[in-house]
Amino acid sequence: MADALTAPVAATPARADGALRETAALVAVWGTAALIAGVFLWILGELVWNGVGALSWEYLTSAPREAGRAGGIAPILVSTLAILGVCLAATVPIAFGSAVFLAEYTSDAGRFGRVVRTSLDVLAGVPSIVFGLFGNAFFCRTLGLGFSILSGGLTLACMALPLVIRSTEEGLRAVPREYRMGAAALALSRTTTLFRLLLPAAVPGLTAGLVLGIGRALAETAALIFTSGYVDRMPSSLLDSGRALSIHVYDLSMNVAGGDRNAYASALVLVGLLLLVNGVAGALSALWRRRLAAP
Amino acid sequence: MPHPGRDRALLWTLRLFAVSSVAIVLLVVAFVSGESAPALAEVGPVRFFSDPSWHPASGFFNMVPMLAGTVLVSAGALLLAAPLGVLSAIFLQFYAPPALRSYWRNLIGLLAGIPSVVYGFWGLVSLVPLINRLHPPGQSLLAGILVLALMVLPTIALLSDAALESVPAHYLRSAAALGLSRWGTVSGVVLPAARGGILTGVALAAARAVGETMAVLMVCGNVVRMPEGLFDPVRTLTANIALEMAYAGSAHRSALFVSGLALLAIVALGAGFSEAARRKVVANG
Amino acid sequence: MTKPAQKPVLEFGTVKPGARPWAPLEERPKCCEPRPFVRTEGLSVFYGSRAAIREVSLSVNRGCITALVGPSGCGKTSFLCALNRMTDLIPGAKVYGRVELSGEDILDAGADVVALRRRVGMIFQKPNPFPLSVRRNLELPLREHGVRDRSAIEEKVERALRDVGLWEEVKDRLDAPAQALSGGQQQRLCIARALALDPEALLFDEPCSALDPLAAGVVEDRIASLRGRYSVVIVTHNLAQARRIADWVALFWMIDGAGRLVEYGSSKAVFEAATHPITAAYISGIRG
Amino acid sequence: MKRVFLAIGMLALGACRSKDPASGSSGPEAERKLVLTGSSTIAPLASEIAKRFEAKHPGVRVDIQTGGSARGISDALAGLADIGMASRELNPDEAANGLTAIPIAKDGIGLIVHRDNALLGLTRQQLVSVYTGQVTNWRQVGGKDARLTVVNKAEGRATLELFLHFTGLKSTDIQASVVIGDNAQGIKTVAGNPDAIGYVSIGTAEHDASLGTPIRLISVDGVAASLATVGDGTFPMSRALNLVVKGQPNGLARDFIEYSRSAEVHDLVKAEFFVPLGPTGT
Repeated sequence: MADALTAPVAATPARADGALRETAALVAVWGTAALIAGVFLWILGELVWNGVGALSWEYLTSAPREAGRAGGIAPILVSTLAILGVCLAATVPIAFGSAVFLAEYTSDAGRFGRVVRTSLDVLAGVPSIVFGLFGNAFFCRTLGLGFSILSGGLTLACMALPLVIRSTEEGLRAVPREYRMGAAALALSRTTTLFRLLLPAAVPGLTAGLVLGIGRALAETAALIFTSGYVDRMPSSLLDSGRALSIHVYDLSMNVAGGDRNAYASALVLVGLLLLVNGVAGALSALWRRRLAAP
Repeated sequence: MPHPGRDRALLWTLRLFAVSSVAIVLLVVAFVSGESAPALAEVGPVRFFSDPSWHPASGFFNMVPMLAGTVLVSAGALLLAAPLGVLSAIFLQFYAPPALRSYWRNLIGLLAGIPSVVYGFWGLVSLVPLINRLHPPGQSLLAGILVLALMVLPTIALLSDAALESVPAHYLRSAAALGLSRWGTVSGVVLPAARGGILTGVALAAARAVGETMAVLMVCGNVVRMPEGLFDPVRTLTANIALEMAYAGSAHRSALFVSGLALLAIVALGAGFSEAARRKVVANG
Repeated sequence: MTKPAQKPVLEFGTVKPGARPWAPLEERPKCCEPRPFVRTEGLSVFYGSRAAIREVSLSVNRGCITALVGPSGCGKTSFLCALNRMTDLIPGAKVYGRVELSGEDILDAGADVVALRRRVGMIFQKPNPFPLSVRRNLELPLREHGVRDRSAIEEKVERALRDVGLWEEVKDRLDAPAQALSGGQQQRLCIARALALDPEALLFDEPCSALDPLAAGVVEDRIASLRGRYSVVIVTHNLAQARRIADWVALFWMIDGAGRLVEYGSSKAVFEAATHPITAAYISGIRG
Repeated sequence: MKRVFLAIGMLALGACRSKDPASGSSGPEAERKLVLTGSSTIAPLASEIAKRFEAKHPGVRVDIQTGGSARGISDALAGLADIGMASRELNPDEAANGLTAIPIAKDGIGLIVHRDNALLGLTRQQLVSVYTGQVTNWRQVGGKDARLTVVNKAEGRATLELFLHFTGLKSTDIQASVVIGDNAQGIKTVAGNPDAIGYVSIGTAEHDASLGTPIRLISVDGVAASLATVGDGTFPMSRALNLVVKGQPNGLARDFIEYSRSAEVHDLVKAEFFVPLGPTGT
């Protein structure tokens, strides 16, 4: 959409202060970008510098030994993916449903919509450790799931929901009104309108939300230690306890003497995993958009 | 024609989903309230504000410095991150060369997914010693603000980007037709049109800032005292829970849940404010 | 008729009723004998507490083109939207009165809106093809309304596209995104999309005003060609257009803060022998 | 759309099933499971012991969960865990509830300063004045001229309790500049601040210092802080790492506790930088 603007705009000679403002804005925007990129590279550089030495194929495919100081992270990687899978499987339908409901069936002023929206904002601000304790009490004990990948994934889903819902809702609200009018004039059902027209158009917002949600879920420590647990054995079902990568990183860096090097390596794997998941999410959403647009 | 039936089924499904997200909130609130009830009953709500200090093991429960710490760290981080995040989105949409864009978006996505432990780690090992040279002890309100700002920046940047992305192209064309400069278009047309989405991003970031635990715990110093300057250590409510929960006996544990309840109250208050602000802003547009 | 809100109307009335600013209109073909298709009775549309139109009673005749004319904001579009209940989609809109379609009141809560909108299609001011391919734009509503058979779909798609003169232009790029078409093509696609559902009536809301004159001309010709097969109601600002294609003309005017129907009659009658001074002044080009 | 997510779900499920070699090896006999929860200090050691125990007892699974000493004790009491882990002694209330604490290793708490700090040691009295804020400059305790940064542990931590017990202070008396949670955070804090003093687990500090982390253990009341002095009982700040059970342990729990106390796991205890129990089991 910005193509009209990315071409350099000629400064208006008549307005020197305007040109000055333009230059100041240019400097500010590029400066910010440079600052963000700089700090990011600093952090990433530190991760790579300290962690890349420990990385190897064997590190990814063997089990940890000596509390993680030696050995690899294979079971932890599997647990992490399983937790993420549970989290996504629970988040995506609920988030879609709620977002569609908020954007299409409630007005800004409506009471029910307001209640849901405010609840979500509150949910977004619940500290992760409280989620952990809640998840422990509710999923592990009340529902009897125990320390398990299932409990962990569901707890993470509770955390990721507000992010995904709100940004999906924004995406849906940004879909031009003309589509809805056109669809109504053709007597399309709301179901068709929603699945064929609105959701594809809302994909950017949805992807942004998912990327944030996945990021938050993958990075989560406090909520997982009380729900999916600390066991670093290869899980054999979703009802097994499994240690997530972020917990492994935390444990190695804060609790295990001499674990720093592998902590960096595991953090690097985590970042790589995130990159992968984001890439897959982006590709899937692009594919989805294309498939729906094609005959 | 089966539509009405299908539509009704859809509506009920959607309503069910929406209700389930409300149910989760209610469950969380009920859980936290239930756990904090013993302390509230035994100690009474007033003493959480009037006790001489926070030493739960010795029976003192003053939370005020931690409330202040939470608010100061979060507010500082937002003040810093909001303009940077929006500028990053503007950069992405209007200034970055096309070849750079997807990289930039990935970079921000990555930034969002770096575990808070890593941010905390980096803050503790790299940032705190730098601040320590300026003014000891280094672990301080300032360190918390800087690390937290970095952590919430991607939320603001990504959601602002989505908001800018959805500004209708014809606005841009009309702005160009009026001879508006690039920045003139951005500040005069695009930002006002996208402010709803940007505000949502800031609100979510605020919630994340208030709720962040691990990184803040590692760089803030965690001393329960009213900070007198940027270089004083502070303890946030989240850090308080994380530091003490695992080691707390029953009364102490319940008191920690009261800090959880206080956090929820702060977030609810903030959510109310931001919703009102958003509605006002959107209505004025 | 109520007293005109705009006082100076008569002061500008330098043109006598019955004057002929344009060439005389020909008599319309036989199909335009007044056979009511949609009838409104005391139709009012409110947005909140503001009335967009008040107490409009009008019969749209079957097989004819009826033009709704009048200045901006006088309720033409609101009236149009009430005819297929698009008003349902406008937050805060309330509709009072009766709208009869073949004797049934479509404003009734029990009325089948889906069936109604299938019978009465609508085309908007801004072309609004969906972000799908050309083919999918036509296919989606067809499938939705129970046409599953591939060959039937293909046949209907082609017929609809031929009807709007688009077939030759797009037959080689049916799978290209609809939004890559030009504005005029997009609008014709939207018309084809509505036609594919075999409606009885089509509502046009200023269908040409967002197009360049050439494209507008093409679209206008297509609308004119619908005469006889469909009942057409078209909102237009363009008096010349109304004069060119309409069999019946209704003039809306803002009176006392609400849109009212000022004059309604055959095109010939309205353009050549307006009974109301507002109409006379408006037609003669002095006002509006 | 739904199919895509279903597929993802199935993939996740499938991944954890298919890649799991352990599920086949759990044997024909009914799986027996032991759950340990509690102290994060003990958890890494317990995990290692558990792995060796599992290898010796096919069909047995030992799950270790952390969450802190308090949680270990309360879970053991409530029956949510078979065995609790606590890095402190039971208080009288807990003992009165019928809990038994059985030590499996010893740990010492040592004072650390930055490597560039020339200070050799502090007496108990000096330590008290440093931690109560009576002394704010290193010069006052024989160091260079610099402002002290006092690093303290968070309320409720077993390490803090041991420190308070040794110094005779109350938690309310301490004037800290920084409050930390886990050991490694304390080490990183001191490593990044040349004027800081803190106290952490000795083994961890020794190991980190040997890896080049710029910290140094200093002596307390003239006794050098090392695993050796903890082992022979001369170091004044040491504690036992305990497994906690309700009543007397039996069955699998007893086997596990006995195994954890046996010489067979001394190498694991040492590898985690704790001090193994002596031959008498103390």
